[in-house]
Amino acid sequence: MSKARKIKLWGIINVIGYALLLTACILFTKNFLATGSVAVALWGWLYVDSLSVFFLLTTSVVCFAASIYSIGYIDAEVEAGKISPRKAIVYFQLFNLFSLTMLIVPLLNNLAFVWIAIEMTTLVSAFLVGFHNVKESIEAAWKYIIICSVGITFALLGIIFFYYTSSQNAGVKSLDWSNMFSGSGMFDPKVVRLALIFILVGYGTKAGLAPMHNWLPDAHSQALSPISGLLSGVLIKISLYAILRFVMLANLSVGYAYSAKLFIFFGLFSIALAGAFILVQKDLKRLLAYSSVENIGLVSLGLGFGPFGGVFAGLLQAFNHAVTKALMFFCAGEAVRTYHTNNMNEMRGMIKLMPFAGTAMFLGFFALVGMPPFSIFISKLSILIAAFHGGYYFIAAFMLIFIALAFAGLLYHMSRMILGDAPKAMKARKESLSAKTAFIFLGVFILGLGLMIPQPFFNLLVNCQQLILGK
Amino acid sequence: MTLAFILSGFLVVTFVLVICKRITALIRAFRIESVFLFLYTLYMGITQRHADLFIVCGLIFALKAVIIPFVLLRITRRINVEEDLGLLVNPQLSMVIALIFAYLSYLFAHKAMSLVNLAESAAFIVSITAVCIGFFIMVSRMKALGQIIGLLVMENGIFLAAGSIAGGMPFFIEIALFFDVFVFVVIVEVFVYKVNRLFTHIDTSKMKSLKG
Amino acid sequence: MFSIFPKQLFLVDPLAVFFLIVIGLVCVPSAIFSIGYMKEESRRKKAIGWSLLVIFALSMCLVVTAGNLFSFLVFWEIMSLASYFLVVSDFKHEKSVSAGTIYLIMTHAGTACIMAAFFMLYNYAGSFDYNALKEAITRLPANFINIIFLLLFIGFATKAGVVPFHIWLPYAHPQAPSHISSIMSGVMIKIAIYGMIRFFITILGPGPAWWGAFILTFGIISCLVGVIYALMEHDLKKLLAYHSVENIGIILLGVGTAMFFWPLGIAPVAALGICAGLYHLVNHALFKGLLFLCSGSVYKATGLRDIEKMGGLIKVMPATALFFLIGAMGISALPPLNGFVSEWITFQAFFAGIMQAQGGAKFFMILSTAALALTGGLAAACFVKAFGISFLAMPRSARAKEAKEAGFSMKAGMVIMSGCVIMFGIGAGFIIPPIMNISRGVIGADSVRGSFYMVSVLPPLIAGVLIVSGAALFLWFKFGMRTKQVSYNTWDCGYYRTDSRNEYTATAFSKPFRIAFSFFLLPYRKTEKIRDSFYHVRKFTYETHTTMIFKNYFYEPLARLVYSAAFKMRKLQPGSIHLYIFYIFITLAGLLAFASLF
Amino acid sequence: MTTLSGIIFIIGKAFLLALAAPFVSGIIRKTKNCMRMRRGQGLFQFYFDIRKLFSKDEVISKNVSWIFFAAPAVVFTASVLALLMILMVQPGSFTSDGMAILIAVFFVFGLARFFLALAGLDAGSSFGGMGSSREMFISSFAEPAIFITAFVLCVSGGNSFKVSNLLALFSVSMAVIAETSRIPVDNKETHLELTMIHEAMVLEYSGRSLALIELASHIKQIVFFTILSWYIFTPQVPGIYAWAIFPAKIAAISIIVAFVEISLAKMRLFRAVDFLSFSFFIALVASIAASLGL
Repeated sequence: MSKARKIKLWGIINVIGYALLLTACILFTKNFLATGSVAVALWGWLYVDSLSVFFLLTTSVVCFAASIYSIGYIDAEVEAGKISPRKAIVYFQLFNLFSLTMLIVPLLNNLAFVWIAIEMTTLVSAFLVGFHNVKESIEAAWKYIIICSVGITFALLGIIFFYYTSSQNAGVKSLDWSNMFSGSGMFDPKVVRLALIFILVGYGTKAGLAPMHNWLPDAHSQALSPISGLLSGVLIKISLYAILRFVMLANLSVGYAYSAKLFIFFGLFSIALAGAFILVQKDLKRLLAYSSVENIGLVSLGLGFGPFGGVFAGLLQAFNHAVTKALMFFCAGEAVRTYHTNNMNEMRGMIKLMPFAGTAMFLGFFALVGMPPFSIFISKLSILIAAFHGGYYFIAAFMLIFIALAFAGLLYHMSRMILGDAPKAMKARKESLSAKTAFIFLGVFILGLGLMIPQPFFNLLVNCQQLILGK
Repeated sequence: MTLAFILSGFLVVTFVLVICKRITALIRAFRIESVFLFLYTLYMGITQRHADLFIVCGLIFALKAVIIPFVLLRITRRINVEEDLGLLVNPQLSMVIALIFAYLSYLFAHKAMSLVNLAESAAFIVSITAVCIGFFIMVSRMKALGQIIGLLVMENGIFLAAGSIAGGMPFFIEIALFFDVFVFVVIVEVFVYKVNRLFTHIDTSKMKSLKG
Repeated sequence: MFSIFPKQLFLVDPLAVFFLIVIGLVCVPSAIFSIGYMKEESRRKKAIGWSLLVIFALSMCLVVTAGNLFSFLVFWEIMSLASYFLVVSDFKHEKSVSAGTIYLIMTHAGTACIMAAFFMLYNYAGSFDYNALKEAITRLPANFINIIFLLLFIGFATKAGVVPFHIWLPYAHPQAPSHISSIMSGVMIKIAIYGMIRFFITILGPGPAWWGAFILTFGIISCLVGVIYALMEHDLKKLLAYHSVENIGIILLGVGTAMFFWPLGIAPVAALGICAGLYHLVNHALFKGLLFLCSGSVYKATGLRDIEKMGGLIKVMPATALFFLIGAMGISALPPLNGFVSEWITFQAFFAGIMQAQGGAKFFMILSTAALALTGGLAAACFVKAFGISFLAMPRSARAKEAKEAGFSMKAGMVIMSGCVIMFGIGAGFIIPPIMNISRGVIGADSVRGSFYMVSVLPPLIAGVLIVSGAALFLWFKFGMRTKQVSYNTWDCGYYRTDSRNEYTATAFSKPFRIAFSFFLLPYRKTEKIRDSFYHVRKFTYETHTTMIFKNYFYEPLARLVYSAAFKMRKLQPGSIHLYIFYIFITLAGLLAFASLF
Repeated sequence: MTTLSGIIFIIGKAFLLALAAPFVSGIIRKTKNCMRMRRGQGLFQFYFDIRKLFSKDEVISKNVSWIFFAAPAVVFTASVLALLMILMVQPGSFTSDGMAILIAVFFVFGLARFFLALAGLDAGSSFGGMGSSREMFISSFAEPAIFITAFVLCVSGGNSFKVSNLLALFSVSMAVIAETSRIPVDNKETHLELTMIHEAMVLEYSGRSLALIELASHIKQIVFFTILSWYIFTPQVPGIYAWAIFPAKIAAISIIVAFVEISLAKMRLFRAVDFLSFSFFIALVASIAASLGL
């Protein structure tokens, strides 16, 4: 079997695998919602409630899309001689490992194991970030590993504090979430407050909340495009999942209001910073990365406005952003391949050179900034409504200003890149079938959720909201 | 008494880390610190009569005092780096900062956590100081190895903290965390080699091509 | 109690129907026009253009019939988006792209304000439905209503192109294809006026009287600034775009009068104000649509938008010239066409206001009157320039000389609109009663009576006299006189050869105005002499420009400020990993130190 | 029945006034000449001029379009229309209808001006363009004052003992001087290329078209003088005597205008703006006075 065909086969097997996974996930969700119970399996090692299901679903959707996109992407990279065939197979192995670590996080019951799984996602994806083995990518990978590890070490300290109060005050000498949760009413509020700060800063680093976000643009811009999609779409959300678990633990002792304030602080900081950086960005993938910072900020704000319907909105935003940003990164991958540069100043007339990807990117951009009829419009609006409903008028005002700033920056860059006259020397090129399929697959989610939220999904989010708020 | 001896030893070695100017010295100091951590765990195991703790302390010794320093020293040998750690903050000032950290840790333990048990709080203060100093090493040392060791020192501090206030983590989790640390070191080793190959140095303060 | 799912999906009251009619009146002829206008485009482009057009028109219809804030917002955004795509439909040109960008950024900023206001309302009403809102108004604290008013005003004013939020309008409207400019200028910006009437009057109203004064002030500023800029403009479509700013100002004068007098308890005047505003709104939609179509026809025939290069088009494109003249007469408020009627009613509203108001209000009305009078005069001057320079005299370029008349469908579109312009003038007697009905519905009182009698009688009278006397004079001249007509060169003071280069230019035409308004326009000139020797100048170039005050002294500094601030912020991320780790620690330490605050 | 007789009455009056219009110009010219110690032409000279023009052949530029031919007719008709319309207004008791008509009169003059300005541009000569530009310029600045003073008139009812009315009269006189192309804004008597405004615009016209335009400008003048006359002692003179005293008022206005013309020098174009702005501010003061009830 020739190398090229072998690579393709790998890719296709991957896709089939993820398709099965996705189907399983959806069926599981359906089943789960029907019974409505919390599942504890494997002698308490696994713990699945609505929140886990939600993140599982997000992960599997984006992973599936990335696996589709990978076929054509890797194929073209191998053809262009950027990746050796041997390395292409390594790519698929790492891809699977990465997905596995991310998929396992929401399923684990033990919080320390969750921590380890998240650390593993960093370590595995570091290879994918530094995949090209050039100076920039290795630099990015190094920063990625070190910064995220520092962050996550602080999170470990936070876990220990939780464990301390759990064992000391509640008498639960276990890090199993289900056990800890049952005793969480007796936690010492003083310790929980401190611990939650450690958790938020620690996992927040991984989630890309400003000002701990600095690894994010580097890693996203240097990773292979399908991986950038995964990083931005899922990885940072997975850390958010971990944060939410602790927030739920803290609910009974310090109340949700405390976590909400922290969320608002980080959220506002993130969107403010991201807005500014978006405005002066030159690198396409960094631009998208900062947009991820902005969006994680929005999710965080949504969670901050939690008691007023914000959790629902925030989680919806998380899902929508995962899907949309994956699309944008895939499109960016196509663009980078066409223009052989990440520099936006050299990209013009994308819609002429690559009609499908260009159009997808344009629409994706409008979806990303929250234009109807796309899905982020709904979630962004819900976050805003929650903000106003909660009486956070000033925060909402700042939010609107920063969103507008980010919008202006993105629009400026995107319209110049996508429209305009293409450089004379370049010829239009066809996108691969796999890329198109991935775009369409993601597009269905973007548009579909914008038009209507299916009842099961809605119920799932409502369940999550109740879980997180502790009702 | 024994505990006081172990803790003060741990603290002193941690301060020594701050004034190390050479990479190998730093690694060796880290090794000694790990030995103190081992002693602490051993002490806890003896006093608490917990069989699990003995396994844990064996692992600490094997991993932190033997394997990891060995791996790190192997790196220094292989990539032939200069010994100089590259200090962004000179040892004197570093010492002052380390003392400030110690004081802040004391404040943190007493004011924020309101620990009352003397033994418990002493260990906790030392552990938080170690975390801070580990962080400080990461921030103020240019070489990549300095950052790795900084992180490991932070982790040591956290292990100490876990032991001090929570009486050690559940057994399986400790094992898993060791595994994690091990994997981390191995992977980082790979990256240090890559950095060295591409940049011909491991000075992370010069890795600034990705900005803004 | 709180639900984002509205119960009241649609609200089709007379006001909404009125706007639906306006949309139809402009969109249908524009669509017919576009058949001819887009004839040479590729099939693909045609398909995209048409579908966007349909989406655009449909979204506008849905905005005005929306019965709750949520669907209003959704369709409002879709309307902006569709129009953005239409603006950048000529996407190869950097100009279109940047025009689109400015447009969408401004719109987005405006929409953000609208959103804020909507959600504040929602917060109190607990529902998005208009009915529920109206009930909830009484529960709102006064300063809240005022903030909501200001936010909504900024939002709608941005879309409507009210000065100083008009900055996008002269860029975006000219860049769109002409039939789209016609819809954008004719209808889209009116949707914002719909928003104002709907929210300020039917839902929030009657607010305090200062709202009305506020709107009137902006109306005065808009109509004057719009027309002054228009006078300076030589790009035909840009000129028309600035006139949209002006006419929005005039519409606001009507609406503002209503908002001013309603809370004062003088409802009949208020009703008259609404009536004037709405009438001018539909009129502006008609003649501005028509003018944009004509400019499209000219652009199609000559490829020109600069009127300095046109000239003499009346001979090669007689039909387009006639339609343009009708539009120009309409917009210059010349009797008996429609612009005259609505400006006339506006003046009458002012008059009624002066007679009934007390003290300061009276003076305010007088100022509005003066502003409107000045605007009218300047607008007429501007259209003398626009029509005279581009259509009359000799062609100033080869392209203008070789122009061909527009095709059938384009003419059809223009005919329909010119017909409407004439009908809405002469047939004012038939148009006024339904509009009065609407204003009665909005304000809840009958408008001042009496003057409408003249409104319905005078325009047909004037038209009749003009036609009869015109015909009589024509017949007399043709058959009743024995004198001859001799054709000869234009009087040239004895100069041996006059050609198009001797003609009066648009720049020259507007020079008196430029000097008179120099305090606002801040004109400057650039001259460049290329000399062979001290005595002989081989080439002399002369440029004159005006300073765009709002752009140069507000928007650009603002943009620069934001940009430079953002650029400075980049230094926060210099690539140093040590610094990044430090950030984490600082955040942690800071949060721990201030944990008690949270 | 009353409507019909009213219409006939108005048309009759309009006919008389139109007939008298050149005579008013004659009075002004004669007065000026007297004051210049010249004999000058007779009072009826303008009638002869117009008759002469009607019987002359026309020279028409090759460049012109139908606008050029339509303009004289439109201008003439509009002037006549304006004349008819102001006769529909009852001076002294302004109803909203009367006010509406008064406003409409200004719009009708706007129509005339618009076409004349277009005709000025039509031939493609620089003079015509210059004239059009200046005419539009001057008139647009005269307009605000005219509108405001019209409102003052409504409030004061033309009572000459009211401050507001006097101020308004002063202001509107200035505006009327501009509108009727009189010194110091324009000068009808000269054809010096660089200073003329109205005359530059009609430079290409000759023969019967010129005759119509001349006639129209006479009519326009009498319309404005009529409006001016409403500011003078309107309530003091009861309705029955009003028409008797009307010719005297017009004659007085004519003579005063002649005095003004003879005693002032023509202004530069941009000084004319100052002149009109001054008139506008006086009008504003008048309006404030009116709103205070003075």
